Amino acid sequence: MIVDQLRELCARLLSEGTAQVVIGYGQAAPGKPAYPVFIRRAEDADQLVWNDQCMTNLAATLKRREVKALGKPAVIVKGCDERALIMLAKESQIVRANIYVIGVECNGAGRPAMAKCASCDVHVPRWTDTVIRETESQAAAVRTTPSSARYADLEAFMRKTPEARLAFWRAEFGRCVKCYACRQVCPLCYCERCIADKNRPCVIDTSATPKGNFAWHITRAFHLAARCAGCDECARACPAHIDLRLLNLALAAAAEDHFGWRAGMDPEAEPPAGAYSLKDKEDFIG
Amino acid sequence: MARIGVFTCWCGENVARHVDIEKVTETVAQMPGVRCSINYKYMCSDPGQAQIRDKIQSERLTGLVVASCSPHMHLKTFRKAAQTAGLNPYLVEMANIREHCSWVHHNREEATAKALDLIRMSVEKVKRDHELVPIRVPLTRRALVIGGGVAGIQAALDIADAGHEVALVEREPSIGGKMAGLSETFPTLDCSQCILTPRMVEVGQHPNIKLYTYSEVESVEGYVGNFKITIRQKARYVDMVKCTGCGDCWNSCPIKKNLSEFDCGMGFRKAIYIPFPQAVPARPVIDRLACTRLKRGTGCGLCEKKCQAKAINFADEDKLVVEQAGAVIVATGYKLYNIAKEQDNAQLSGYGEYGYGKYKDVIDALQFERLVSASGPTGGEIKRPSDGKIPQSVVFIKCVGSRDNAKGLAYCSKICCMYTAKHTMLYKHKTPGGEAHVFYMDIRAGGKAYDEFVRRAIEQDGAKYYRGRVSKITEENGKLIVRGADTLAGAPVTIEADMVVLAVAMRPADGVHALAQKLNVGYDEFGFLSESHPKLRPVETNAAGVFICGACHAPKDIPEAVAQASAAAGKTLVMFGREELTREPEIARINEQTCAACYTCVRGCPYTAIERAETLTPKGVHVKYTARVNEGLCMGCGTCVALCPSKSAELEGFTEQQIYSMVESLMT
Amino acid sequence: MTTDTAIIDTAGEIRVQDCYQCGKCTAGCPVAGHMDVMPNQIVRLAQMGMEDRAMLSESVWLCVSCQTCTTRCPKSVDCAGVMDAMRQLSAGRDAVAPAMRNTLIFMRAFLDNIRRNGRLNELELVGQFKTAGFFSSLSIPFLFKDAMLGPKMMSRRKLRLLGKKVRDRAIVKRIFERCHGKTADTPLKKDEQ
Amino acid sequence: MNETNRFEPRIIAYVCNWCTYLGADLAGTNRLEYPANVRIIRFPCTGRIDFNLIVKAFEAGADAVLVSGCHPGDCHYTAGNYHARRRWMLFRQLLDTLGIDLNRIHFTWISAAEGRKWAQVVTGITEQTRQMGPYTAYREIARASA
Amino acid sequence: MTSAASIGYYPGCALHGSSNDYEASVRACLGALGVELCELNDWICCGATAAHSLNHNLAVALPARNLAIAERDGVRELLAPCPMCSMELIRGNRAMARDEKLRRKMSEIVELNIKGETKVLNLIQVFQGIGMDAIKAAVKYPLTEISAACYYGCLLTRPPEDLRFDDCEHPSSMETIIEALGGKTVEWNYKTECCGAGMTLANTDTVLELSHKILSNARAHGANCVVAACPMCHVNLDMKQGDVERRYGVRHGMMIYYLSDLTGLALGIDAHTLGIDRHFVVTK
Repeated sequence: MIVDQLRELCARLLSEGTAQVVIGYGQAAPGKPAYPVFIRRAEDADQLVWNDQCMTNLAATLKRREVKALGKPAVIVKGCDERALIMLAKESQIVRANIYVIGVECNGAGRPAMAKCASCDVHVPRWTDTVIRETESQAAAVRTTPSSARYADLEAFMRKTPEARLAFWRAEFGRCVKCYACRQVCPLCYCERCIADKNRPCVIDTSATPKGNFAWHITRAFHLAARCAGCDECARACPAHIDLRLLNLALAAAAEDHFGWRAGMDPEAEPPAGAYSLKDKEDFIG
Repeated sequence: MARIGVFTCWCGENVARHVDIEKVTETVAQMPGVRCSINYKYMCSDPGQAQIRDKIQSERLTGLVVASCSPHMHLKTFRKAAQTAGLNPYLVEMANIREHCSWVHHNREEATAKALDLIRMSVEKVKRDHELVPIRVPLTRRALVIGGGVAGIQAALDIADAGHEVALVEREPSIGGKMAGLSETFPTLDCSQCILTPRMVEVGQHPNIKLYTYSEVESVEGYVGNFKITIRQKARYVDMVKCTGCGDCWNSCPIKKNLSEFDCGMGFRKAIYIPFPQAVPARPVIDRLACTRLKRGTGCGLCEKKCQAKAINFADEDKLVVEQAGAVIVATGYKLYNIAKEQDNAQLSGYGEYGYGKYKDVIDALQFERLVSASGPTGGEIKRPSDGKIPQSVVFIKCVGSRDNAKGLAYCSKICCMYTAKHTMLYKHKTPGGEAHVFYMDIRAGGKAYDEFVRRAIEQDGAKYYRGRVSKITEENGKLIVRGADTLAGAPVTIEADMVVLAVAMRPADGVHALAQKLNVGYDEFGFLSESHPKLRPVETNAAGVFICGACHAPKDIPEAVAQASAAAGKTLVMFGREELTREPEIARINEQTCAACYTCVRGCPYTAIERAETLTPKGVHVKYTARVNEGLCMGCGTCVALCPSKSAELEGFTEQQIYSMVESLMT
Repeated sequence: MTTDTAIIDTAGEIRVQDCYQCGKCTAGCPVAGHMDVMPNQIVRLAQMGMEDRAMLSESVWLCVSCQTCTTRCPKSVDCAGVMDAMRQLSAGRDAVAPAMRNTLIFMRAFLDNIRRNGRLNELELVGQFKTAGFFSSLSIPFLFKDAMLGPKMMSRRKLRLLGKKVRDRAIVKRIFERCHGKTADTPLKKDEQ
Repeated sequence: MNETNRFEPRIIAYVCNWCTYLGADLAGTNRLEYPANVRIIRFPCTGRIDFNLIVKAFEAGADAVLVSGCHPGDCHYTAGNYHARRRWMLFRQLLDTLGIDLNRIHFTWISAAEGRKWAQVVTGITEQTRQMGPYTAYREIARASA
Repeated sequence: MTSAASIGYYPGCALHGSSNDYEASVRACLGALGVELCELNDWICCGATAAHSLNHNLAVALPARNLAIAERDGVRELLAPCPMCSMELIRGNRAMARDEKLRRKMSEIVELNIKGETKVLNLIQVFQGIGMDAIKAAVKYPLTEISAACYYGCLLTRPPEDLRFDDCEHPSSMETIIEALGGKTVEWNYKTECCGAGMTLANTDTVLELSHKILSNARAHGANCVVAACPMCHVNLDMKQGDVERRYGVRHGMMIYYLSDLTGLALGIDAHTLGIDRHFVVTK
């Protein structure tokens, strides 16, 4: 069982001093969504759980000041979470050597499985210190899914007319209460002061009105352009069930289309955000 | 509380014809924060400026808007006026109601409405301007010249003669560059070495010049006025101080069959050698790949035994030296398109049809220079490489690689027409009865006495010129069968030649890209370094304090390279003539408190002006990581502002607050 | 722009204006020595819109389509393609250098042979060519020039009297029809494509 | 607004100081007349122009936005326009997904020598926007803030 | 490609006609090397020089029909031993790849959909696919007597941007094969010069002159035979050799082999099966 291996590893890491805190999943009751737990003593290792409720992207916890204060972390990641971890390293937010990464094979989280799982192609994390797999003889760590599968929902959405799309978003954003849960759970929203909280000038209207909500969601999505690692935590966290995944997909598709880039897939690749190429497309520029 | 003065200019009839000046003046007076609104016929005239100065003082203005022409026309004028009256010049904005309004919109109502909008935006902007002072940058009055060819030599001597110190870095064991290997020079046919070697000696002996030969630039830090350059001095295995250059070592070295770089592979040198007799410094170097001792760790060592000065040091290692300089001059020169099969660039495909490096008697132009040179491997006798016979018929082919899009190089190498004419002359002079055939596409001989020179080759020396390219060269019975065309006669031409000389394209020297990246200098698609402006700033680059000259910039001949070198030296001296450098203060700054240290700005800055830094407490305790703008490097483009997700980057003169208030001022 | 230049365009977008007349095509052409107008001059004529002169040259029919010119062209001008285009013009208007008539006749016979059979029937082609060529040149020696080869080839089982034909010959005819309307060698105009 | 009660679009142009601003200056010097609907905001470089400014322009009631700078290779700051190009390439995709009318956002390269192009571009955008009518969709979004 | 592979086969008119000796040897020697040839179903002529000289549309449509058949039948690699056919097929493919409209138009004209997925190979590429080691291992009678001038002709290595199997100006792949078969090769100058190709009948004089140059140069460089991989080269150098000799008053007596002939001989296949007895110039 994976959970036994996890607990054993957790206890060992803490007792050997490899890590000062193990960030993993805990659960109040079977079937309830798992939440992050921060285990600092080997004897607490049995608080860890591993099941299909472990949806949270724990990479997002690393940005928090209070977590940083706990000392060197060991963090449990799924394939999708690992992509965020790689992006954090690319953006100088973490130093890979200072984190112990426990990869766990995942073949779908959530019940029913989250939308992202259908086209998942990193079932076994690769950028890890240890990997725990279901069985040894599983299929390859990376299964390539055609990009059409990844963006199928987007493509279907884009078949609507622009007017219908705008109407859709007006309805979606109309529900937004500006709780910023999307920002809070995003592993890559690590700014010390979010632009949404900036005044003088006030770039984004802070009120939860269409004006402020459009400005916020445009900004959130675009700040993650070619960076979003596709964990979909924003969409899951949204109390208003705004389809934020669709916006993330749009920019992911653009990044893959233009630069052949998928955020967090290759720790060696140079990110296209903040860079340029002389060959960039400019058919839209007159 | 803002006290803004708005000064609307009629520009004679230019503005007043289409813009209702009175209405503008009255409306503007009601705008919030506007203390006074006046108009005048010519704001830029002395009485106009006097009014501005008076109002600044009498109304204690905190900002100034001049609604007149383009800021490109008069912003400096009005800033100066403000400064004279005691107002910080960066508290001046212009509303362009002439070029952008009265000159292009002739409906009076519309033009007046637009003028008001433009002024309203400027008022909002100026309210949020900050007082700025020009940035002062200390200046090191020392220059670094990279490349010791004729361009580098000229630049170094010019600066040194003006009394400033120069560090000259040369990759090869001796300075002199390509020119040192040339035979005679067009259009005068004076001996290349005769004119160059005295200059080389001058460099070697100049008290202001510090020579680093067999050295390369390892890294560059800093910015204009304050560069810190690390130089790698490659292990020479010869103590430059002890060595007297007597020659006992190379005379005794038994490893003889090493192709001489100086002779372009046409001759040989020893494992310990000086590249050529007039080398500066006249100190040998050991080829670590050829020397028995250095290859095996034991054995030979004959040179060490023979050296009475005890200058041989087999334990020598590369050394890193740091030099400070206020300006850098790049003069790294060129190399030739490779006629051997393997190309260093995937876009270049080589000349299979000319036999690649297959036929020994197909040589390139620099090899021919060595063959004709009195100091060359044949002592100046033109003997062909394969069997040493004197070729009775030589074919010269121009535009090999140059102007050949299919082979990857679209440009003209500029000097080949001239040196090919020279080659035919030298060959004809040395080989009575010999035939010189030239295949050319165009003869480009613009220059003082240049065309006359080419005509002389044709008319007096009897070189045969065919207007056409060569399609294929094959070898048969010791002859090279050259199949070309004479497009003027409208016929294919086949010539049986004893030797073929290819005027191959000039390309930037190896390693220049890495160097350009270290210096933050741009280069074009062919790898030639980019000047700042093709007409008006031909030796400057977009990296402040870095100048270029010679063939690293584009193919050019000796006089042009020398002229450009003197220009680069002149630009350097202009800089050195100042007490300190001042730079425009409208640059970026980072709010270190809110910076999340994602370093997107660091990656994106076109000037590498943003650095990774740490915020420390006064006692030096780490608080956080942050990005930080180097004031010496920032040019104020603002790319970092747009890239920064938390808007921790800000650009003076174009702050977020200013721009947003301008946009919002348009909301009605 | 005339229809004539349009044909050059359809023939693979040949950028004749890129040619800077270096003559490398002429230099490498294996048959330039026999040509009345050099390959580079053919391109020049095309460049200047003087196709009429180019297509009347013997050269366009002497070209053996070996691609040497195209392969080595420093400006990547498809010189061999220009030759093709000129031949198409020349054939389309039936304006052919008299000495080259046979080549056109041969090619027409060749295509006609394929149109009917789907594949080449060599014996039939020789027959067609010789008959057509005879009527056009009325030359007895021409008729028998290669006649001696026939029996030799037969004896080596190299000529088959009944070549294997294509089963679906109707599609071949349809392809021909769609490609050129009525006559066997009129190229499509651009707008018909 | 003129008396015929024709809809006069409001167009905000974000331009760089070194190419397009000078191009617009040249249009003036050459007295090339064009519609007065455009309001220029000058930036040092297109690299400075953030996507939030486009949103802001619509919030401010713009019916169309023009962003214009130096042609590739001509940037006064070497590469600012390349950064801008990549930014707009992605941003358009986002706006398209949101159903924001891409005919309201225009990108051009206009050099200091292209006064005529500036006049033509502004004329073209003004006419096109006139035909499309006011950008009510975004005005509604912006107005609903009250 | 493994040695027990099966590839598509487009013989072309020549190999089904006067160059049936070439077909015989291609089939025999590839069979012996374990490559099964699946002849393209109901293939039609590629159009050759006549099509691209007279009708650009046909010059694309005829190859397109064959490529479409290949795609329909799932043929991924198609051997066209005749370089003319091979070039026409490649050029057809390229024209359609460059121009999406043309591709769709052609799909209509030939009544089959074309995506452009078939890779056209010449004989040398197939040998390279088999691998020199496998060929060496299969040799029974090394070609010790052979001193060959390898003749690529004009089309085999062109267009170079599509055919990257060898150096276009100084090819050596055929030499590598002959040497793998135990033979010797000579360095000579006319490897890629044209012999007049399809102009044999239409323009005999040119063909004779070019062929004469080629044969003379091969002989001058000490070759005792010429190896070709093109039916037209073979016709011009072999069938027309008698005419060349008469015209120029010389005696060449040069054996002209197909590459597959020599391969077959080395593999132990008899000359009759290989069709060598159908050549005009016979072994002395």
